Amino acid sequence: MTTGAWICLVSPLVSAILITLGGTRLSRRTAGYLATLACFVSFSGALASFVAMLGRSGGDREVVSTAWTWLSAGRYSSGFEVLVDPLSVMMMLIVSGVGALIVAYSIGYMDGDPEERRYFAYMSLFVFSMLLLVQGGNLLLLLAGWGMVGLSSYLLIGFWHERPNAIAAAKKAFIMNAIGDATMALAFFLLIKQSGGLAFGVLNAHYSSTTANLVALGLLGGAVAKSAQLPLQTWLPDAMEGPTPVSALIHAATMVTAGVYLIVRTHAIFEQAPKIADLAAGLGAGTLLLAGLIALVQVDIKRVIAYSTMSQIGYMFLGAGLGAYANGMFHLMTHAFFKALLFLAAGIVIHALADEQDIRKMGGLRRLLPGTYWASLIGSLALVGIFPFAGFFSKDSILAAAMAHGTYGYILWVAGLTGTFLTGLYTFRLFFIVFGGEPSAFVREHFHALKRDVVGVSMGGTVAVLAVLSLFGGWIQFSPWWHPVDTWLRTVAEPLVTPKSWQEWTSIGASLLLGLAGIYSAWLFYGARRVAVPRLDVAQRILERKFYFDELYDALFYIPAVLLAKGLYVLVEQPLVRGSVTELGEDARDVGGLVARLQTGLLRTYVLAIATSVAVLAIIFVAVR
Amino acid sequence: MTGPGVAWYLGVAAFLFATGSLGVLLRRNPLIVLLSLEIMLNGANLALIGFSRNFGNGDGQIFALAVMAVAASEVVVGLGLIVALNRKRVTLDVDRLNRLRG
Amino acid sequence: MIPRPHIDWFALAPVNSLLAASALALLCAVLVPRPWRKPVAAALCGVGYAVAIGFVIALYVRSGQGSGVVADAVRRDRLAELAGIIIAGSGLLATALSYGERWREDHTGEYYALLAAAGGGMLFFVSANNLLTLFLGLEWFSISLYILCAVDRDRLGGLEAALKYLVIGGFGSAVLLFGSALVYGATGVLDFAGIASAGREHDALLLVGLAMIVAGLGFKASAAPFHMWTPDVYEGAPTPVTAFMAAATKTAALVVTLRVLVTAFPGDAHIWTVAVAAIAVFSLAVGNLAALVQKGVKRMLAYSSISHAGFMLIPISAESALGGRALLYYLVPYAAMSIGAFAVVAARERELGVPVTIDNLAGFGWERPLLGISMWAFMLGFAGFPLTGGFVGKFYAFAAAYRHGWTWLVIVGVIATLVSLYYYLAVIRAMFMRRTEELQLAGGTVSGGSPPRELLLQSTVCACLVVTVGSFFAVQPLIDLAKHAANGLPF
Amino acid sequence: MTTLLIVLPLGAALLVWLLPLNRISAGSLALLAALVEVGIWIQLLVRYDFHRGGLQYEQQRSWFSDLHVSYHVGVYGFSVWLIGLTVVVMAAAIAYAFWVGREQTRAYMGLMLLLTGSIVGVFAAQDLLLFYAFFEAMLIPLYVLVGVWGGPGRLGATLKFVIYTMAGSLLMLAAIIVYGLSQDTFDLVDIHSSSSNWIFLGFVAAFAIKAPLFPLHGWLPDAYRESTPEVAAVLSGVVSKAAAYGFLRIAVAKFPEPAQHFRGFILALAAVGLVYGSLLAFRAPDVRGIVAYSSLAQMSLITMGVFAVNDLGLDGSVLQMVNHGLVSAALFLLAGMVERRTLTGDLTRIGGMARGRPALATMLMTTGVIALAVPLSSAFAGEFLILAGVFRRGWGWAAVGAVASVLAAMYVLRLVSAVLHREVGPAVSDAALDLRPAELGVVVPLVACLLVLSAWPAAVSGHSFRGDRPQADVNAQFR
Amino acid sequence: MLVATAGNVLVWAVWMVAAFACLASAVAVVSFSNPFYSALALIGNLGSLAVLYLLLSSEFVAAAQVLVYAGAVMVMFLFVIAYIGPRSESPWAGGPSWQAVGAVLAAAALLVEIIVAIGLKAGGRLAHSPDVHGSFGSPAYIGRLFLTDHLLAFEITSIVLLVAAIGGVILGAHSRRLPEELPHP
Repeated sequence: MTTGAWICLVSPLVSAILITLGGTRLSRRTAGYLATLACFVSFSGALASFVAMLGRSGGDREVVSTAWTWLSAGRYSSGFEVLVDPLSVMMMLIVSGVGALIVAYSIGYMDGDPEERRYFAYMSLFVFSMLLLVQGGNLLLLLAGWGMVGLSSYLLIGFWHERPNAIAAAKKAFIMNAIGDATMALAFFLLIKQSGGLAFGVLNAHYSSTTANLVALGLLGGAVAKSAQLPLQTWLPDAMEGPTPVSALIHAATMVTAGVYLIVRTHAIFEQAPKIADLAAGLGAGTLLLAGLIALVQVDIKRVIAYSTMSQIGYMFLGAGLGAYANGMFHLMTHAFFKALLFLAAGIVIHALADEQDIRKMGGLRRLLPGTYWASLIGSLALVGIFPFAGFFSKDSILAAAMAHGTYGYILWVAGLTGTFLTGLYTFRLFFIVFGGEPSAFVREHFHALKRDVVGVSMGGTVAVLAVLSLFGGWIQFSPWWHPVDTWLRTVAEPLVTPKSWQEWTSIGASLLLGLAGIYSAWLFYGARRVAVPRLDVAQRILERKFYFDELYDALFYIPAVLLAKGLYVLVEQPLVRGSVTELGEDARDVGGLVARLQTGLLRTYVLAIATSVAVLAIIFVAVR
Repeated sequence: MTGPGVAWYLGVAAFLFATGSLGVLLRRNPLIVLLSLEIMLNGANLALIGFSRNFGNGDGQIFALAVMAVAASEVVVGLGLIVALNRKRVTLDVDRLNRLRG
Repeated sequence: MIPRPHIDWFALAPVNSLLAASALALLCAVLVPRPWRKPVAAALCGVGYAVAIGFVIALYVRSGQGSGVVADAVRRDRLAELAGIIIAGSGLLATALSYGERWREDHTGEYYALLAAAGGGMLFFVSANNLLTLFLGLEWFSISLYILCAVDRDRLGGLEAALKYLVIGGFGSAVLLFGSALVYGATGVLDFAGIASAGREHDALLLVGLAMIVAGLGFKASAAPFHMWTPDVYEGAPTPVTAFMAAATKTAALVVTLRVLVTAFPGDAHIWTVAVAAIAVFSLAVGNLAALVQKGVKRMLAYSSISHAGFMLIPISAESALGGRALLYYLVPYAAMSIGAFAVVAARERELGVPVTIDNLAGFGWERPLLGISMWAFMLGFAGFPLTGGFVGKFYAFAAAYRHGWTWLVIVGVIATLVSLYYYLAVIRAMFMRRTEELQLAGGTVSGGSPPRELLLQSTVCACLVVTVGSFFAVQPLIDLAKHAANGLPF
Repeated sequence: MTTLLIVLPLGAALLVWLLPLNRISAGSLALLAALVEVGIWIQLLVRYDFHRGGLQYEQQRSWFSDLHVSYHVGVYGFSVWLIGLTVVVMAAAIAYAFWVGREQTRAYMGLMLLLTGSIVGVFAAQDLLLFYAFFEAMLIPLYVLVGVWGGPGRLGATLKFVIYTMAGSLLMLAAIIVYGLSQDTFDLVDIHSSSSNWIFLGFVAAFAIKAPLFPLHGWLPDAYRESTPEVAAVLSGVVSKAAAYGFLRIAVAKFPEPAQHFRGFILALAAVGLVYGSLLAFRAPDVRGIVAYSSLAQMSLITMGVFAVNDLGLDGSVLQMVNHGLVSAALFLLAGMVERRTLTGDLTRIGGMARGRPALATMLMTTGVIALAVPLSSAFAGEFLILAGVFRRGWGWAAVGAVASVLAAMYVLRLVSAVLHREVGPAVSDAALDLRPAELGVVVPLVACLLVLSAWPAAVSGHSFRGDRPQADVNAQFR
Repeated sequence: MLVATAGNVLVWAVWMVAAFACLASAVAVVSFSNPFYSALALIGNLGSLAVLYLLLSSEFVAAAQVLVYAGAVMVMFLFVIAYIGPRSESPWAGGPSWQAVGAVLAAAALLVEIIVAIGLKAGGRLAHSPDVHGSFGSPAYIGRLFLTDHLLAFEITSIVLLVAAIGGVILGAHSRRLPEELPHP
C-alpha cells in the first residue's frame, strides 16, 4: 500500500530531474512523453494503493510510512513520511489521474514551443508538489507541499517570461500564496508551542478555545490564499496568463482545491473552533456570489472559466466549512473532471484561433469544432449541475447540507442557490457566444483545424476522456440513495451534518430549476438574442474592475511598502547609518589639525610647554601630597 | 663661623634657575639661550653644593663638578652647531628655525 | 693609600666594548684611507655592538640576583641587561641601516664612533643606580645624539633639528638636574635605594624633585606634554639616526623611568602612578590625533612613537610586576617595528631622493614586495593587530592596567588604538591600493630608474620582521625573560 | 586534525607567496590546497562522534602561562558544520578567482588561503584570546582583498569596513581582558559564565557590527558592492557567520543572565533589522544591493534564533547559518557572473537573460527560490525552526518574521525576474553567453549542497548540539 | 664671642654682596641685547657663584668653577661670539605675545614652588647647617671621593667631554666638498 504511494509520489520528481539534467540531449517530444509516462506511473501507483486499501477496513486503512527524519531540533522532529488513508488516496487518484490526462494534452498543446522541456519539467515538478501536499505525513510536509505547489504555479504562470503581464501575475500569485503560507506557519508555531510536534495526531488533542481559534484562523488563511477565496482571491484571474493546460491543471483541477483538502484534513481543529468553520463557509458563499457576478462581464474566455472555478470552490468551502466534508470532497472530484474538461476545450478553441482569447471576436464555432462543441456542452451542463451530469450530484448535496445547518445554513443555502442561477447564466453566456451563431469575421480569418497527428490525438483524446468522466463521474454518489464517498471518507472525517431526505429533494429541485432558469436567460440574451442585454453602467464598471480589490490591495499594502522602503533609505540609511562614521572621522581629523597646529616649529614654544607642565606637575604633586 | 643658613643659598639657586629658564623662554639669539642654560645649570650647582654643605657629605660637590663638565660639553656642541648654522648663512634667530613644524 | 673599590669588569664589558669600538672607529677616521674608511668604521661599530650583545646576554644569564657595581654606582641586574639587549640590538640594526645612507663621505668615522658611543651611553644609563650616574649617562647619549642629528651638515633640517634638540634637551636635563638636586636635598643621598629609605612621605622638597625628574625622563621618552621636540627632530635627523632614537632612546628612557620610580620613590607611588597615567593618556591623545593629519611618513611615525610612549607608560603606571613584564615585553616588538618602519622609509627615501610622504609611497608595496609586506606587518604591529607582537604587548599593557583597577585606562587605550588605525592603514593603503601611476612627487623626481637593492637594509628589515612576527608566537620565552628582569625591582 | 585544518591553508598561503609561480600554477596550487582542505573536513565530518557530541579533536598547548592563555582548539557539532561551510565556500571562491584570473594572482590566492585559515581558526578556537586573534586575523586579508582588487569606491569602502569592525572588536578586546583576568583564565571551556552586563555588551558590540545588526551595518552596502564577487561571497557567506558563532558560543553561552536581561533589546534590534533589510533589499537598484541587504535581514533572523535560547532557535540558527552561507555565496558569485557579461549590476539595464541561457537561469532560479525559503528548501527549514523557537519568546517576534518572509519573497522574485525575465535589457548583448563549464563547476557544488540539505536539513539541525537536553541550559552544551 | 659675631656679620656682608652680584649678573645675562655683554655678565655671575661656593666651604669646586668656566668655557664663548660678530637684537621682542606671558608665568611658578618647598623644609634641617671638619671640600677630600665612591662618575665625565670634543670636530670643521659626490637629499 505504501509502496504504491511512494511510487506515486516519487515518479514525477524523477521525471522532473531527468528532464532538467537531460537538457538539450532530450528531444522536446521525448520530454513530453517522459512527463506523461511519469504521471501515468504515479497514477498507477495511486491505483495500487487504492486497491490495497479496499482490502483493508477501518483503522487499518490509515498508514504512515516514514523514509527518514527530515527535520529535528532538540525534542522536536518531523519525518519525511507519507500518510496513506482514504482521503489522501482519493486526492492521489484525482491529482495523478487528471494530472496525467492534462500532461498528455500538453504534448499537443505545447507542441512547437521552444522551451517545451522546461514546461514539462515544471509540470512534473508541480505534480510531485501536489502529491506531496496531499500525501505529506505531517503538517510540516503538508506545508512543504503547500509552498512547493505555490512555487511551481509561479513558474508555470510565468512560463512565457517575456510577457511582463505573465511575470507580474506569477509574482502576484506567489506572494499571495506566501501570505497564506505565513499564516499557516504561524498556526504551526502555536501548535508546536502547545503540543511540541506537528504530526497530524496533535490536531485531535484538545486545545483552549483561543488556541483552537488562532490555529484554525491561520489554517484558513492558508486555505483561502491557495483556493483564491475572499479576501485573497485576486491572483487567480491573472494567473490565466499561463498556458491553458496549466490553468486547467493547477488553477482548476488540483491546486486551488487544496484549501478544501486542508480544511477536511484538519477538520479536528475546525470542529474545536466552530466560529472559524462558519467563517470558512461564509467566505465560500461570499466568493461564489462575487465570482459569479464578475464572471458575467468578463470577455476573456479563460477568465470566465477562472471565475467559475472560484465560485465552485466557494461551494466546496461552504460544504467543508459546514462539516459536510464528504460532499465537499466529492464536489472537488467532479469539479476536477468538468472544469479540466472546460479548460481543455477552451484550450482547443484558443489553439484553433491562433491564441486568441477574447470571446467577442469568437462565434459560430459549433460547426467548425463539433467535438469541442459537444465537450464544452457537457462540461457546461455539468458545471451548472444539470441532471445527469457530474456537477448535479455533488453540488446539490452541498446545498442540502447547508439546509441542514440551521438558520445560518439557510442563508448560505440561499446564496448557494443564487450562485446556481448565476452559474447557469455566465456559463451559457460563454457557451452561446463562442459556439452559437455564425462564424465571425475573425474566426473565418484565423481558424485552422486540428490535424489528426499526435497533437490532435493528444488533445482530442484527453478531452474525450474527460467528457466521459464529467458525464458519468457523478454517478458514484447520489446522496439520497447511495453514498460510497461518504462511507469511504467516514474513517477520516465524520460528517457533522446529515441532511434529511426532504432537504435533499428540495435543494435538488430548487437548484435544478434555478440552473435551468439561468441557462434560459442566457439563451434569451446571447443565444437567440431575443432580449437585449440590460445596460447598467455603474454595475458594469464595478464588475469589470472586479470590485476594485486590486486597487484596494495596492493602496493598502504595496504602495505603503514601497514608500516605506524609499523613506527609510532617504531618512535613515543614507544620513544616519552610512553617514555617521565618516563624519566622526572628519571630526577626529579636525581635532588632529588643531593639535598639529600647536606644533608651531618655534623652539621657545616647545620649551614653554615643558616648563609649564613641569610647574603644573610640581604644583599638583605638592598640593595632593 | 656660621653665616646665613643653607636655605638662603637655595633661594638664590632657585632664582638663578628661574632666571635662566626665563632667558631660554624669551631670548631668540641662540648664543644667549645657551648662556641662559648655563645659568640654570649653575643654579642647580649652587643647590647641590648648598645641600652637600648642609649634610656635610661630598656627593653634592662631586655632582656639581660633573655638571660643570657636562655643561662645558653642551656648550661645545651648541657652539659648534651655531657655527655650522652660521656657515649656512642662517640668521641666528631661533624663531627662524621653523622649517620643521606641523 | 686609598682603598680602590672593587671593579666588576664583566659588568662593564658591554659599555667598554662599545667604547672601544667607538675609539677605534675614531682612529680609523684618521688612519684608514678614505675609500676604506666607511666599511672599516661601520664594521668596527657593528662588531662593537655584536660583542656588546654577546656580553649583555652573558650578563643576563649570569646575574640571577642584582648586585651593585663599582661602589654601587651602577647596578648589574637583569632589568638592565634585558634593556641592554634591546638597545644593542637596535644599535646593530641602526648600524646596518646607516651603511647605505647617501651623505657626504667625510666624518663617516666619527659618525660610527658616535653611534657606538651613544649605544654605550644608553647601556650605562639603563644600569644607572644613583642620580649622578643617571644624569651622566643621560647626557652622554644625549650629546652623542645631538651631534648625530647634525652629522650631515649640508642638510639644514639636520642642523635645525640638532639645535632644537640641544636646547630643549639642555633645558630638560637642567630640569632633571635641579630635580635631582632637590631630591638630594630632601634625602641627603644620591643612590636610589638610599632615597627610598631616607625619603619621608609627603615631603614637599622630595615631591617637587620627583616632579622634575619625571618631567626630565618623560622628555627623553617623548611623552606628551614633553614631546614637542620629537616630530621636528625625528623629521630632521637622518633616517637611520631617527630609527635608532625611536627604538633605543625610548627603550632606555622608559626602562630607567620604571627603575627610578619603583626603586627610589615607592613611598609616593600613590602620586606618581596617577601622574604617569595622566601623562600616558595625554600622550595617547596628542600623538594619535596629530598623527591623523600628517603627510610626511617620518613625522607620522614620530607622532606614533609619542602615542606609543603613552601605551608603554600605562604598564609603568600600574606599578606592578605584571606592569614591568608588560613594558619589557612590549619594548621588544616595538623596537623592531620602529627600526623596520624607518628602514623602509629610508629605502624609499634613497630611491626617490625626496622626503617620503604618504602620497609618494604609492605602489611601493608592489614594486618591492619584501619591503611592502614588512611595512604592512610593522604598521599592523603598531596598530596592535594579531600575528604581531604589538598585539600581545598592548594586551599585556591593558591587562596590567586592569589588574591595577584602572579599567578606564583600558578603555582609553582601546579608543586610542581605534584612532591610530586610521593613519597606520593609510600607509598600507598608499603602498598597495594606489597605483604607481598616481605617484606625484612633492618637488623632486625619481633619481635613477631601478632602486638600489641594498642587502644590508633588506636584511635589517627582515630581522625586524622576524622579531615583530616571532614575538607574537614566542610569547612565553620573552615573557619569562621579562619576568626575571622585572622581578629584580622591589614591587 | 583541527590544527591541520587551520595550518594547512596558512602553509599553502606562504608557499604561494614564496614560490616564484606563474599565474596558472599559483592558482592551481591554491585551488588544490582548498580542495584538500575540503577533503580533510570530510574526514573530520566522518570521524566526529555526533552521538557523544561536545568538544572533540581537542588540542591544547600553553601560549603564555602567566595569564593562562593557551592555544586551545577543538570542534563542537555545530563548529563542524560552520567549518564545512567555510571550506566549501572558500574553495568555490578561490576557484572562481582562479577562473576569472585576478592580477597579482599569487598575492590574491595567498590572501584567500590566509583568510580560510583564520576563519577556520575562529570556529575552532577554544581560548578567548586565540579567538580574538583569529577574529582580527580575518580582517587583515579582507582589508587588502577589498582594497586592492575592489571597485572604484574601494578605498572608502575598506576604510569604513575596517573602522567599523575594529571599533567593535577593540571593545571586545577590552571585554576579553576584563572577563579573562577577572576569572583568571582565558580558556573558553573552563571559564565560568559571568553575569556582568558590561562585558556582555562588549562582546555583543563586536558581533553586532560584524554580523551586522540593524543600526551598525553602515559598512555593509559599500563593502559588498565594491569588493570582487568572490570576496563579497566570502564576506556575507562566511565572515558574517563568525559573528553569529560568537553570539552563540560566547554571548549566549557564557553570559546567561545578561543574555536574558538584554534579550528583548537584541531581539528588537534583530526584528527591526529583519524588516529593514528586507525593505531596503526590495528597493535596492542593483543586484548586489539586493543580496547585500537581504543578508543583513538574514543575519538578523539568525541572531533572533540564537537569542531565542531554546533548542528550536539554536538548531535553527545553526542550520540557517549554513544555508545562508551557501545561498549568499552562490548569489554573489552568480551576480559576479552576470556582471561579467553585462558590465553592470543595474537592474534597469539587464533582463531577459533566461532566454537561451538555461544553465544561468536554472542556477539563479534555484538559488533564488531557496533564498526566499520556499517550503521544503533547507532555508525554509531553518527559518521555520528559528521562528518556531522565537515564537516561544513571544508571538510578536514570529509574526515579524512571517511578514519578513513575505517581503523576502517580494525582493527575491524582483531580483530573479529583473535579471532573467521580461524583455532583454540594453546591457545584455547576444555575445553574453550562458554559464561556462568552469563557472558551473564553481556554482553547482554550492547549489548541490543546498539541495542535499533541503532533502535532509536534520543533518545539520539534528547534529549540532547534543540531543534532547533541558530547554534552557545552553551552557551545558559547551562542557 | 665678639669675634664670632663680627665674623658672622662679615660672612653675612660677603654673602649679601656675592648673592646680589650673582642675581644681578644673571638678570643682566638674560636681558642684555648684545651677546658679548651677556657673556661678560655671565663671567661675573660665575665669579660671584665661586664666592658663594667658598662660603659654603667647598674650595675645590670654587676653584674649578673659576678655572673651568671663567677660564675655558667663557673663552670659547667669547671666541665664537667674536667669530660670528656680535649682533644685537631687541631682547624681549618677537614671538607670539602669549609666549612672553606664559614664559614669565611658568618661570615665576617654578621659582615660587621651589621657594615654598624649601621654606617648608627650612623649619627643619635647613635652618642652621652642622659644623663640618676642616678638610671638607678640600681637593684631597674631593679627590678621595672621585677615586672611591664616584670613580665611575669621574670616568664617565671624561667620556662625555670626549664625545663633546668629537662633536666640536665634526661641527666646527670646515666642510670640504668633494667633486665626485652626489647631490644631497
